[in-house]
Amino acid sequence: MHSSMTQQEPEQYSFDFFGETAEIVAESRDELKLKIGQFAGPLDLLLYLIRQEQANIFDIPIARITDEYLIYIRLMKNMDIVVAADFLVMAAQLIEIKTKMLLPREPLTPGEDEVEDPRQELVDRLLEYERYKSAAEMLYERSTVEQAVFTRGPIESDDNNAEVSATVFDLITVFQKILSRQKEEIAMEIEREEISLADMIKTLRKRLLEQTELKLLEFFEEMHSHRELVTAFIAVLEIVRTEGVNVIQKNTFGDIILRKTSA
Amino acid sequence: METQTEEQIEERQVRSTGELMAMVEALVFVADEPITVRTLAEILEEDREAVQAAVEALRSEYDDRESGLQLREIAGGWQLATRTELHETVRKFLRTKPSAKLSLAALETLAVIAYKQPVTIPEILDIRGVQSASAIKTLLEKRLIVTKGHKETVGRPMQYGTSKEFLVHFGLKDLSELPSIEDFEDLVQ
Amino acid sequence: METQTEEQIEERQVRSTGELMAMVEALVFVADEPITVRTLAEILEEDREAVQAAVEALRSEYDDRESGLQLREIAGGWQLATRTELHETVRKFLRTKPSAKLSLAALETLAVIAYKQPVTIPEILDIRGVQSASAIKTLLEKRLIVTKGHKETVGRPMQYGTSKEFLVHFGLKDLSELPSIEDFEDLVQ
Repeated sequence: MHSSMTQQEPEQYSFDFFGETAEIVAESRDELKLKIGQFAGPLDLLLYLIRQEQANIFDIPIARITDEYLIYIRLMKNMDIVVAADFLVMAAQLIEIKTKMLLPREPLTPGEDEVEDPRQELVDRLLEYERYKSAAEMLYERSTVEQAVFTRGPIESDDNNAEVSATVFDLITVFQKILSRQKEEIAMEIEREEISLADMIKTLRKRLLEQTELKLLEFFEEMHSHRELVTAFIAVLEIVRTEGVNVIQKNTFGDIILRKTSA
Repeated sequence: METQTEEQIEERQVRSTGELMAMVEALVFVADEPITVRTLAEILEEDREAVQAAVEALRSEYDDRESGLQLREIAGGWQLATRTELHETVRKFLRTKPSAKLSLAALETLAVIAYKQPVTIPEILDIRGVQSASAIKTLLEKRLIVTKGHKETVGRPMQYGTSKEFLVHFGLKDLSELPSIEDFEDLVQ
Repeated sequence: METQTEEQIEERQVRSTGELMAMVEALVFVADEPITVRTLAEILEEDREAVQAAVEALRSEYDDRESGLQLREIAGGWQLATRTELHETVRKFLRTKPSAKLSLAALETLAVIAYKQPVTIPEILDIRGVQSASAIKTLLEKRLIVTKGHKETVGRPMQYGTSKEFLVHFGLKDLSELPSIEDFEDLVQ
């Protein structure tokens, strides 16, 4: 069956798929796009092509299937569909198998095991893949059945708050968001003018005039960065040392309060 | 009513009281608030009288078989609820139910502690950009984090790390099972 | 009933199967996810066997009276849910459409993970022949899969497995309920 292509040179492993015109005809570009887009991967596409050819999976007409596969990929490119690298990897493998098939086989010496068919590995992969494809269909059917079953509506005892029940994946995604937020803030920080100690003392003095009693923790919580926090802390020390301000703690673990002395 | 086609009438008449009761039961069950006979009648395309009869029959059925649930009329509608006598058992369950839920602030704080441990409160502030005091308290209460001694630096701040409960809660054998950022690099943009 | 003033043990012995069934029914109803026989036994301070028997009896009762609800075993626990046949009526009331389906790529990836777990991304690539990163991300977000620690091999890739949500979503008691992957052999040509 390989007689028609004995004259060919071994294929180069280059991916110049743009040279020929497309042979697959579709009603419209959109329809074609739809048809092509629906393949879950190169193995899915191969299975489709083999079925189209009504070929035996254990005896794949590799030259014909390879040609059709390449045409498909070229079409995908023409349709501006991003061709995943995996499709190109498979193209290279197909060409390699096709090339091996063209090489004359060494005659078998008696007792020697049969030389492995270059297609064998691909066939094994296709068979395995097809099993998982069937398993995926089974899951699809199960989920459809399951969608016909409903659980009870919320009742009083349910927590109807915005809390989340977390998984490890939530931990990592949340952490990543924090890190990128931090990066943005650092960038903003550079632009923002640093608050000087003098300004900080001025702010603190103004606050004490307004409130007479100021919870230290609340004041510190207003700070945007570690640096600001340090400046705020020094400002507090400074104002306590130089001005009529007392530091009060009403009980052992209570809030620390700044209060202007009435004197 | 006279304008209805024969088929419609026939289709409706096919439903037995039992079938109607089953439908009412399912609807009352999925509703998120007491459901009125009127609404039930509209959905089921049945007379209100027929629906009312089915509801009453269903209520008697729940009562007669001494079910743990009761169908009760409340705020003009019908609702399924646990039977009053069982409140102790129910309350006991709700109390012991492990609360796996965390607020976003607590989750963020936990993420920072998990990935940066041992870590101090000022360091967490640096990373999150907001105070985490109440989140830390929650996490300590839920025993998801523990103190890890003082950091030998100015002020000797307390350090925090994740607990054994943390591993159990997130189904991890040990901390090395915690995925790294690199693990999800290709997944999370 | 006269013995109720005595010790707790005696109080327990007083419970009839009917009473136990009522308690189980109330707890299954209140729980917001499938509740295990073990949890039920702990709350009720009863033998697991007794609780198991009560659960089975309750299930039969729901079936026998052709209730609109069913007591079903799912993800290792028990849950009350509407009967499949009533889905049209329920959906009409809830005004819901069948929820967004998983993409073909996500379903394939999920199938590989379900049968090969714990499995790494390169191993999934081997079988599917195509990158599965975005499918993995979707499945993680939908909580159908979870990370299962690193594989002790070059590069320590992350391993994935199915979650409890997976069992619930596909209506499975446990993973052993999945047909064996070899059974799909017949479908291949």
